[in-house]
Amino acid sequence: MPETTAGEDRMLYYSKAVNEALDEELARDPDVLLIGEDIGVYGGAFGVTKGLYDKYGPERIWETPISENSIVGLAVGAAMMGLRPVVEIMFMDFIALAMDQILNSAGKLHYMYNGQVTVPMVVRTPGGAKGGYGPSHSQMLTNLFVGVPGIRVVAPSDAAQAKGLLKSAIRDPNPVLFIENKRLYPQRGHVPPGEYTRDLGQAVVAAPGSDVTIAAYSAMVPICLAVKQAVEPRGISLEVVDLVSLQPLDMETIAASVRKTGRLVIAEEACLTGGVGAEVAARVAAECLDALEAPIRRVAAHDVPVPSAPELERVVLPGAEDVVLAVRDVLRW
Amino acid sequence: MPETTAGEDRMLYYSKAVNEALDEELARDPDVLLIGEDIGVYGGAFGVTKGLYDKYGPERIWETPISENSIVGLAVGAAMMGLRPVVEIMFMDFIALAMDQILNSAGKLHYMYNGQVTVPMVVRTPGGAKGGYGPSHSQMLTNLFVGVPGIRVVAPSDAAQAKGLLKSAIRDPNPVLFIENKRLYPQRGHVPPGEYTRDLGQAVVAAPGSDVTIAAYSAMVPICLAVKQAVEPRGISLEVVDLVSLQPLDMETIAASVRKTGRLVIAEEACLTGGVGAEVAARVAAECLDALEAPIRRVAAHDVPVPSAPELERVVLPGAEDVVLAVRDVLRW
Amino acid sequence: MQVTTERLKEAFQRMLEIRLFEEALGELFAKNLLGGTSHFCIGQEVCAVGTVFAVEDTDWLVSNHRGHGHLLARGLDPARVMGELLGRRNGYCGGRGGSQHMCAMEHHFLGTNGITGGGIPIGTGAALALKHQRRSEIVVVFFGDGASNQGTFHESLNMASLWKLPVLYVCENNGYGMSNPASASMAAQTVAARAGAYAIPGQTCDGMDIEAVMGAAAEAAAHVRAGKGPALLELLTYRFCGHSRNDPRVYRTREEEARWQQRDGIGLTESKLLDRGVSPADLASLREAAEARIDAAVKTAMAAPCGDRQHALGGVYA
Amino acid sequence: MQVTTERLKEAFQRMLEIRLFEEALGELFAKNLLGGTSHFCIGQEVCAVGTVFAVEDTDWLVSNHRGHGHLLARGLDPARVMGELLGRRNGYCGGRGGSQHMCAMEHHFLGTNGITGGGIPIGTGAALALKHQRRSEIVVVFFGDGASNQGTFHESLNMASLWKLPVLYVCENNGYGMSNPASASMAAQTVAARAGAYAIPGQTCDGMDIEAVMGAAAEAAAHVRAGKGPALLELLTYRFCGHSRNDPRVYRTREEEARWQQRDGIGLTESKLLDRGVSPADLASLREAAEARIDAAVKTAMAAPCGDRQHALGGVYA
Ligand SMILES: Cc1ncc(C[n+]2csc(CCOP(=O)(O)OP(=O)(O)O)c2C)c(N)n1
Ligand SMILES: Cc1ncc(C[n+]2csc(CCOP(=O)(O)OP(=O)(O)O)c2C)c(N)n1
Ligand SMILES: [Mg+2]
Ligand SMILES: [Mg+2]
Repeated sequence: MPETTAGEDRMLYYSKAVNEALDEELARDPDVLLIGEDIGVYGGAFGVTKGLYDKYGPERIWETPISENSIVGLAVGAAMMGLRPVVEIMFMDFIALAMDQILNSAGKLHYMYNGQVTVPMVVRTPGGAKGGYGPSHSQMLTNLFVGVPGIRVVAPSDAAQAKGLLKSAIRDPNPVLFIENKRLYPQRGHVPPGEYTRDLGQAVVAAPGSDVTIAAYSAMVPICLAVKQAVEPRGISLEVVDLVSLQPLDMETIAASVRKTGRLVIAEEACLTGGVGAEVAARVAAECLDALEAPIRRVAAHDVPVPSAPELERVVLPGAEDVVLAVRDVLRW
Repeated sequence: MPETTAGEDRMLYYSKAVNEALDEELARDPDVLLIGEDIGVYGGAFGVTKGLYDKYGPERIWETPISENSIVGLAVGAAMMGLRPVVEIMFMDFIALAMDQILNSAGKLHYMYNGQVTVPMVVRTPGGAKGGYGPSHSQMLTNLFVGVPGIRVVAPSDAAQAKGLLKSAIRDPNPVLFIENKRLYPQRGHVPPGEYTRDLGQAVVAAPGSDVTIAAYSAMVPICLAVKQAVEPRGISLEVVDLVSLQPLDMETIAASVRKTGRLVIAEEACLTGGVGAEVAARVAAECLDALEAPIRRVAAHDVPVPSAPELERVVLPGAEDVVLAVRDVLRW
Repeated sequence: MQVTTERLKEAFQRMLEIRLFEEALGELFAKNLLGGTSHFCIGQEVCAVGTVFAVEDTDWLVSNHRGHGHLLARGLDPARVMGELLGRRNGYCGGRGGSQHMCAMEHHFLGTNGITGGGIPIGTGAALALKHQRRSEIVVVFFGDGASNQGTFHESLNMASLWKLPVLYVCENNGYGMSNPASASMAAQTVAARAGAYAIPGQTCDGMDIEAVMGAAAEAAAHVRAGKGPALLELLTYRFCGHSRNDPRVYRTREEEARWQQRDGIGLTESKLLDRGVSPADLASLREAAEARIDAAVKTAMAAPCGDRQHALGGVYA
Repeated sequence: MQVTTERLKEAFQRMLEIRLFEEALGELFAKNLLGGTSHFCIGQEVCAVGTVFAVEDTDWLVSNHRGHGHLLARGLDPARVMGELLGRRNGYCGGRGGSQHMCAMEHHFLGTNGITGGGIPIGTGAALALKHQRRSEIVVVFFGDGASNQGTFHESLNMASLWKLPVLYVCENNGYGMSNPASASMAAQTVAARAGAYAIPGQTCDGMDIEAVMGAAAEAAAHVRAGKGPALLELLTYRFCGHSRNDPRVYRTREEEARWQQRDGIGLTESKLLDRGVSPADLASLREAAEARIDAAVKTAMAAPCGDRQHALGGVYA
């Protein structure tokens, strides 16, 4: 993985940006541990932890057997004792195995133990499809977590965010689900030099515009940015809002954009039904009904398992054309 | 549990209605099995399977060790072989342990194995709070399942529905999540005599009205019906739509009601964020924006773990007053 | 392990307190002064007290749904434990947690847990933290025979053994997981027999004999504290009460119950004390002290206020 | 078990087919004609063929992520297996499932499974169904050393033993779960050592010796078929390839690989056949037949069309 470094202006792979955040936090704080499968010499299924085992050794990098629920449970226990464990779940699909510890332990302990403990842990996991991994290795399971109180959920869409947000997530006193993306790993982006963090709860206007707001997260953001470029010549100005934080939702930023444009499209890679998009739509419809000049359109995966054949996968997942159609829809109104 | 039986007009406890459905289906079809913890002589934590072990014995009632994920996995395997297992998960909170087998097996196999298998299984589980069970025994976790393709989700609100729907669920070729409710178990309702089933995918207008549509499910339905009665004297006419089916949503019935009343309140016991209410609101806002005379209001639990003290629990969960406030809100518009 | 008579008297009083506490709780339930449910450990007091007394006060405890004994054995204030059960502001978790979700960090008590098997990985993770921090404490994780069938038992014991974590797994085998007899839930005859699969020591011990439990627990704790990795201690016991509120106990016979009740650990301890020459009057005053303590606790708890709206809704995030 | 020379020749050809199939697949990957990833069983062919050949064709198979060998050993059409991998309509699941989610009910093949440990309870449930239906077939569940650390292993083996279900658990211990050495993932030295925790027979067998595997599998299957409950068979083997596409195998040495390659099960079978007097010419013709079969399969699969939009979106519900 060669990296171009031009003075301060660094272009890093998204996966490398995550790696840097881990590296810096491991160096900074001896309480930070990594826990997960094949994160040692192998460097993780997607190479995200590469080099860290050599650098920090088994006292900091706990490579585990295949035992997802207990791995997350371990992190909960370690976090209660003051450590800052960062768990890697190799594919987001496998997080279902750890749902109990996330829902019934991580998200609840601080509240139900009345503030006696905090649970400063991070669960990192790549969601999304990447052309042929099939039904158990391709899901963007954000739908499962929008209804889990007590955890934060962030989903960075580029390298700079990935690094800054992960550092913030590790320092946050709450359990954070940190959703990476297999399709973003090999994408490069500008990463500021040195130390920086990013606000965990804040949406970002990725590109300003005036006609339609597109709210998106993770790998849908670059797709929406491309759509913005593509429709600009036709005189259509899209404002792309990167949600960044799925829990809590930054309704202020979203609502401000919708009040400006009067039209909203929400784009996500998760299944349509019960998704982040539903929550955003419900809130916008409740808070900005007066500002809406057209019904909200949601762009998402079909409510279908992600098939293995790339040709079929493309049909099931949302793409640029779907975003374009939705934009056309809300403008035609 | 004494039951009043006046000729054909039977008043049954909700729990007994579920029991009758199980009994009748066990008697009708030798392929029906029950699988779960303490469902034998004990009759289940809420007495729902009482008497069935004595009647059908260990060949039909498989009482298991405490192993939720594998129990659901067993049911998947048995269903693939043509049986019709009905799993009991003692409290809905524990279903998180079985999330993997529900999400990655039950919901996917029919599709991903290209129709070679069907997975005719039911997972029955009581959701909801009942005054003091605490954070790990009180959740209405519908939020976790609205985004799981391949499964059906139903949540009966009274005894008659419970019986008819469970019989349909058992006969359905798909995996069905059948959500019971601890607070409904001891409530009695008219149950038609003899054999009957209910449509798994259909919402029901529980009480017609003209001013505001209230869409609710499970234990919120009787609460909303009581609110209807309470506000009637003030000249407010509520139409209570019992969603019944959460996956798929019967949008036709919901939309027809909203088009009639122009106002929608959605009431559920699950956490507000990412709930069924969000999906209903998003769809109504997309499909009936023109018909809406006020923003949609969602009534739901606060995004907080359910505390143990009943006094605190009451604050966190939605009640009749919250429904009334929401109705006032949409009418004041 | 030689248990001094002084220590045995303390244990006796503590066990009495636990029993009286739960009997008082039973009365509150009967008067409908409590909601929800609760799991009594009546009959199992020896396990809690014997184990907790055998380890250091700074060692960390992780408990399950049946935790009142563990909480009181560790020396928590009964008034605050009762307050928690009653949902009062003075409870250890301000009434948010209740019986199955009670934590007391000041007592190194990492919490009871309503998810069967849920505490096992959490305790294992706490042990990982102790090892990482090179601390000398150990973690004691309590769970039941039923819980030993959960996947987390397998996963956690395996990891703890691989990494030689300082954790002592204590299984209170009371013969039933709710209504399910251990013989119908475990293919192996004992929980300790499963230790071999993780290459750790596993021992079965009479859970009604306080000296035996203290001895076995002290030995197992010493192994763990010496850095030799986890150990599994199975205590054979019995709950004299139902699994939870309103359990008619159809799954077992009154004869079986009577047989076990003859070996009531509190009674056995009393005999031991008499054998050691403690006078009946001494024992009576221990009993009175226990009664007074629990009576006062119930009164204090009943008088405590409940939390308000803000307490119900705040504090989900740190 | 006496394996006839005829049968051994069949097994030899089948193992060759599996290896050639995966080598062909490797070429397709190299040419970027396939998406996603795939787990090769090169080196482990003896496990698949030895086990599957030792049971009845009507017995049910449950496989894991490394299932090509199991699929082909059972006699599935290589063109349709390849079609599935290539995402074609002729694939056993019409391209929906791919390598890790392939099912062939007509062959009593209940599916490969992308969730490590996910197939174990499913196979156990299938065995429950067979028992309920009083059928004579058994279920064989394949999984790896890594999977044996999942909670489902513990939960499922326990239930299968309690209920004496007709299921044979076959663990292909190839020494690694992805990059993680078995010694770092299992506290016990062997997977078979865990059988005792479930009171079932557990046996470790040389997974490179086809006769040994067929013998051990036949014996274990006979135990299971006789209604004596489940059995656990551990086959010691090695994957000569990486875990999946693009695995640089930094977690093991080239020397270790070379040592194992000297005991390549296909080579050992060839020697056995020569020892039994089968001529080199005979062996060459078996090899040619295998090559022809796989070549044809690749061609057929490559020529098959992909599914359309309706195929992608339909059929979620029955
Ligand atoms: C995950 C989960 N499954 C089921 C239950 C319901 N439940 C509570 S206690 C219990 C029995 C536990 O048995 P055991 O571990 O032997 O402890 P004991 O109750 O005998 O002390 C069950 C089934 C639960 N609380 N959590
Ligand atoms: C639940 C889950 N966790 C992790 C993975 C990623 N993964 C796929 S195969 C594998 C290793 C499995 O090891 P083993 O069971 O020994 O089988 P082998 O690959 O050696 O054949 C891992 C970790 C997965 N697919 N599912
Ligand atoms: Mg027990
Ligand atoms: Mg392996």
